[in-house]
Amino acid sequence: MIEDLYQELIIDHARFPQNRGSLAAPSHSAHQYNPLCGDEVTLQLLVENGVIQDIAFEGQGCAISTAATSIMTTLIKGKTTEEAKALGQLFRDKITGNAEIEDLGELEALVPIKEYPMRVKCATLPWHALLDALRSETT
Amino acid sequence: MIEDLYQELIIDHARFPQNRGSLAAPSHSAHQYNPLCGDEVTLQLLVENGVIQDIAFEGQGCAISTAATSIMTTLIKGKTTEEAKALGQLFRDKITGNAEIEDLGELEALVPIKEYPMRVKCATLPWHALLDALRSETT
Amino acid sequence: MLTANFPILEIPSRGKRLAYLDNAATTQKPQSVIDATAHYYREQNANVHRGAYWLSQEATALFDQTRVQLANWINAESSDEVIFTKGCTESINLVAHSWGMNNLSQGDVILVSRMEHHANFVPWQQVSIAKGASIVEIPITDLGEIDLEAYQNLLTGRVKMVAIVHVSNSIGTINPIKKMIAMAHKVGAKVMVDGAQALAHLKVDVQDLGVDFYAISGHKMYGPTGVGALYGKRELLDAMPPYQTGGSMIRTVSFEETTFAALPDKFEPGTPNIGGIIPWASAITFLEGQNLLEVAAQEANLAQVLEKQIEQINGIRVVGKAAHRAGIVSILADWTHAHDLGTILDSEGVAVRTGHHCCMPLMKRFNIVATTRASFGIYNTMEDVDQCVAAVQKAKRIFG
Amino acid sequence: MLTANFPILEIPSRGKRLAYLDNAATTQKPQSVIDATAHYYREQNANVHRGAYWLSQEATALFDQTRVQLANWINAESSDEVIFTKGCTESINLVAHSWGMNNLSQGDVILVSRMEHHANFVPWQQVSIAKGASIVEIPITDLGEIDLEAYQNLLTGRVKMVAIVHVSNSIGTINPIKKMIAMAHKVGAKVMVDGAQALAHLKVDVQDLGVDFYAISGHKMYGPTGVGALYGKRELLDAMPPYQTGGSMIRTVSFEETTFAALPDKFEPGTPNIGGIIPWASAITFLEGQNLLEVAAQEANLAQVLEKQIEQINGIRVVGKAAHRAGIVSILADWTHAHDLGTILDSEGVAVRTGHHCCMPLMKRFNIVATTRASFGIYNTMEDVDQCVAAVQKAKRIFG
Ligand SMILES: Cc1ncc(COP(=O)(O)O)c(C=O)c1O
Ligand SMILES: Cc1ncc(COP(=O)(O)O)c(C=O)c1O
Repeated sequence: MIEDLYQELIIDHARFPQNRGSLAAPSHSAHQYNPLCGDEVTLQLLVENGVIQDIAFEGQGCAISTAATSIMTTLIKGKTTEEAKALGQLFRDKITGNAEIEDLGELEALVPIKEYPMRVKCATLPWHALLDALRSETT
Repeated sequence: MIEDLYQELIIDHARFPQNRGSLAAPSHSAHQYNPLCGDEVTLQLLVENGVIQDIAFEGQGCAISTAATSIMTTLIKGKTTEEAKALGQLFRDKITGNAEIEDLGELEALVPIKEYPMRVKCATLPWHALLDALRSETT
Repeated sequence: MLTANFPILEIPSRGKRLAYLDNAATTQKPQSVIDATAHYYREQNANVHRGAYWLSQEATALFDQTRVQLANWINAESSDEVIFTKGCTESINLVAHSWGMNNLSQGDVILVSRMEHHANFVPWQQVSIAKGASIVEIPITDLGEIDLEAYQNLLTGRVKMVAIVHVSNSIGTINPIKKMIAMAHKVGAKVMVDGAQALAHLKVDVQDLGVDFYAISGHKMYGPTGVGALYGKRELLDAMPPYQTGGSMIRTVSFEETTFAALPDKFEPGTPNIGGIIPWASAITFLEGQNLLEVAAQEANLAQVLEKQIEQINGIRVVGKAAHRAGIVSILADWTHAHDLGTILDSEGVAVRTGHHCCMPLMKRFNIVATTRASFGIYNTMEDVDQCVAAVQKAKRIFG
Repeated sequence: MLTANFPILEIPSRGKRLAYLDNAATTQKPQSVIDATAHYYREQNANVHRGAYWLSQEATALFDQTRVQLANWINAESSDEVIFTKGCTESINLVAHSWGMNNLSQGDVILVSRMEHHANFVPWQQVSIAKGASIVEIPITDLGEIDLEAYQNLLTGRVKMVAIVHVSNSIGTINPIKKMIAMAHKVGAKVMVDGAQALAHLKVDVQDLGVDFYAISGHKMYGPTGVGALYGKRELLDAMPPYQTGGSMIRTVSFEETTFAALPDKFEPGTPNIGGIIPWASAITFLEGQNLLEVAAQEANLAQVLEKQIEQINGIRVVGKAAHRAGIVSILADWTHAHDLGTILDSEGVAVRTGHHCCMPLMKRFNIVATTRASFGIYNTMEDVDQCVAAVQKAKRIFG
């Protein structure tokens, strides 16, 4: 059912995204672009002692990518970078078909996207941006 | 029956071609090459007052093209260029499927080639050379 | 019924009736084309041109026949002017490379319309960079029509090539190419028309148009994938050097020198897509059996009904309002992104395309990133329209 | 029985049993490939990559799967290193153009073997002319083997590219390409291997070979026409500019600048031959189910028996006597021309090819114009050999 995917939680996050904006002094950042659909996200992180202290994003995209980014930012703020990466891995695995994976909280709302493989990239875009950002060092 | 095509007349002409050689003072000449099978013919004519007084050819090719050239030379020597062209037209029409055409003498031996369209060019090569030659003027 | 001829239309999509509205991307194939394909591989398969045997002789005859049939269909003067390619994109690349690299120089101008598909844009941009020519935009109006006045002003003696799409795949505009060709010829420019979207809907007469080069895609005119054609005027093609090289396009080859075959072989190296070219003839036969004027009118009518009905939904508008338009509707919703709309339509069995439709410069012109596009084909009916409208309404309910 | 898998073999040719011995030109297709083709057009047809709907999603998945399967079959490190083309000829043109035009300059040398097919010869000759490089022959011996000593001597630091055929389509020689590649790499040259004739008979491992570029033809490995592939090492492909341009191979397009997509899309503009690529997977599956070592041995054995038997006929000889040879026999009769022999064989149901086999430089090497070539495939049997021998004997009787 398409309503499982476009449920209130997703629509809400898409309409009122959390952590939208930019950081004054990010330690890490990255830009991701999906040329196939035009989704774009710029992610900024403030990492201190291995912990993601603050996070913000800007960009344009579909409801799925916007909601996915918003949800991600709320979930990883306060986590260590290792925890965040591990969560992203679990999410990517689950969304590409590994049903054995534990309940992932708000991320579960995005799991029905697996019926629409051409949209999976929309949901994983912010997680790719996260990996990119953690590999980067900004001034 | 393949024996209708490769009959004695053809094999003989192929083995002992008539008018092979070159002319001392040709008035017209042409070279034809069929890159698909490597058949080559160089045709020389001596035309006086519109009559083909002498003719000779050199070249290499398959039995069909050699025989076709040999037969052509024997048939058009002494004919006017117009008669020769007309005969070529009849032959080309007959060999590409027009069964209504009158008996063409020795050329009839080549008509079974029409079952093998990819070989038709071998039989018409000298006639193309003739048309080319008649369009040319050599010194 | 026409749809019975297209077996794929009977197969449910996500459990719903399929409303196939992505005809601008590729059309479905009539049973005759499918049968001809299987028949070729089952009973006629052989390499063409140089075979010494019966099967090859038969395949060669059929292969040559498609060329003649296509040449007649577009009214080319000779079938030698029809070059087989792997698709419309390759046809244009062939011209941009073989003609462009040899006829353009520093200071020359290539005019390219703002509504070109990337296929008739990027190759010209590449050759302009290589040769120091400049690529200049033919602007379009807010309605999505060529700005003919601006075009007239751009036509100077420095213009060597005009690249223009016959029917826009994004917004459906049918361009006045006959007029535009005549205008270009007045200043001595050649014209490359991208006909990818035209052949399934319009009767094209290349001699009447006076067009220099015309690119065709087989799979967009009910034919197989992997086949296309380039029409070019003989004197132009004759003067052009080969594009790709290899077997079958040569006369003689040696380490010292290679000489090339005559048209059309000169531009067709290697084994062609025989199993695509031969069934393509069945697609042309299928089109020959249609009244194309009626078909085009019917497709345009369905598109108009769709447009009218969805524009009544709050926050929906259609991009591209040209007076002369094919059955293509590019939809924007201010309450959702093209992709979300596309996915909800998909869940309702409605097959549409979302994105920039390989027309980024056009998107930019309208300050948008993507649209949701419905494009009609010969088998579409009012049922497809209704299904699409209902699905858009559902999306509106979901997004509130 | 394997032949039951190939329905075309049951159809009489000129009233006789068909002995299909033109496999080097194109192979016949197993029923599974024919079925997959019809199935695609009947139930799966959609454009790939950018569709927002179920049919396109399914077609895209199948399309991508062929790439992965082919990459695994040739043991590429990544499927990104496999570029789909319309055939082997295009694969080589792609390299000659995109790599050659950007890596060759005045004074550089391209080594090309004397036994190359025009497809791996003319493109290099063209690029050598354009860039002022020289094209130098790797000679072959009277047996039709690469002269390895001469090759070694030619390998100087000026050599930038070596173009070599894996298996000769004219005379069957299987070249020691692994060794030749290693030798070339010692002087820093890249190697382009023409694998058109290899895939149906040999297990190819591109990593083990260490080859830089390897060109593949689908229709010569029991797959559809109009499909081919180029394998290239990732670092080489990454560094190369696009070849053809258009849709699907771009990242962003504007009048100011165009940026390109990553591998493999960068080299695949336009709608691919989806209806060919998807069934190609069935051909690979068919080959995966075979013991290729046994198949190759059987084909070579049939060729040897044919060779032995016809060489007993007066005035017949076989050109190409390499120690390591595939199932290809190139026949010369001093009492008739290749074409006449081919026609008589045809009249007996024996399908062979006559001519220069797109290898004019090789023909010249042996001072001949044409041969009559029998080439074996997986379904051939001793019955085909017997039929061919009897037909040659008949020709001998006719020509006396
Ligand atoms: C050795 C060789 N190279 C290249 C080719 C060209 O392959 P294709 O015609 O599929 O492009 C062929 C086939 O004719 C061949 O035998
Ligand atoms: C207007 C237009 N031009 C060119 C093309 C490219 O055609 P193909 O993908 O068949 O090469 C298309 C299709 O995508 C198109 O719609």
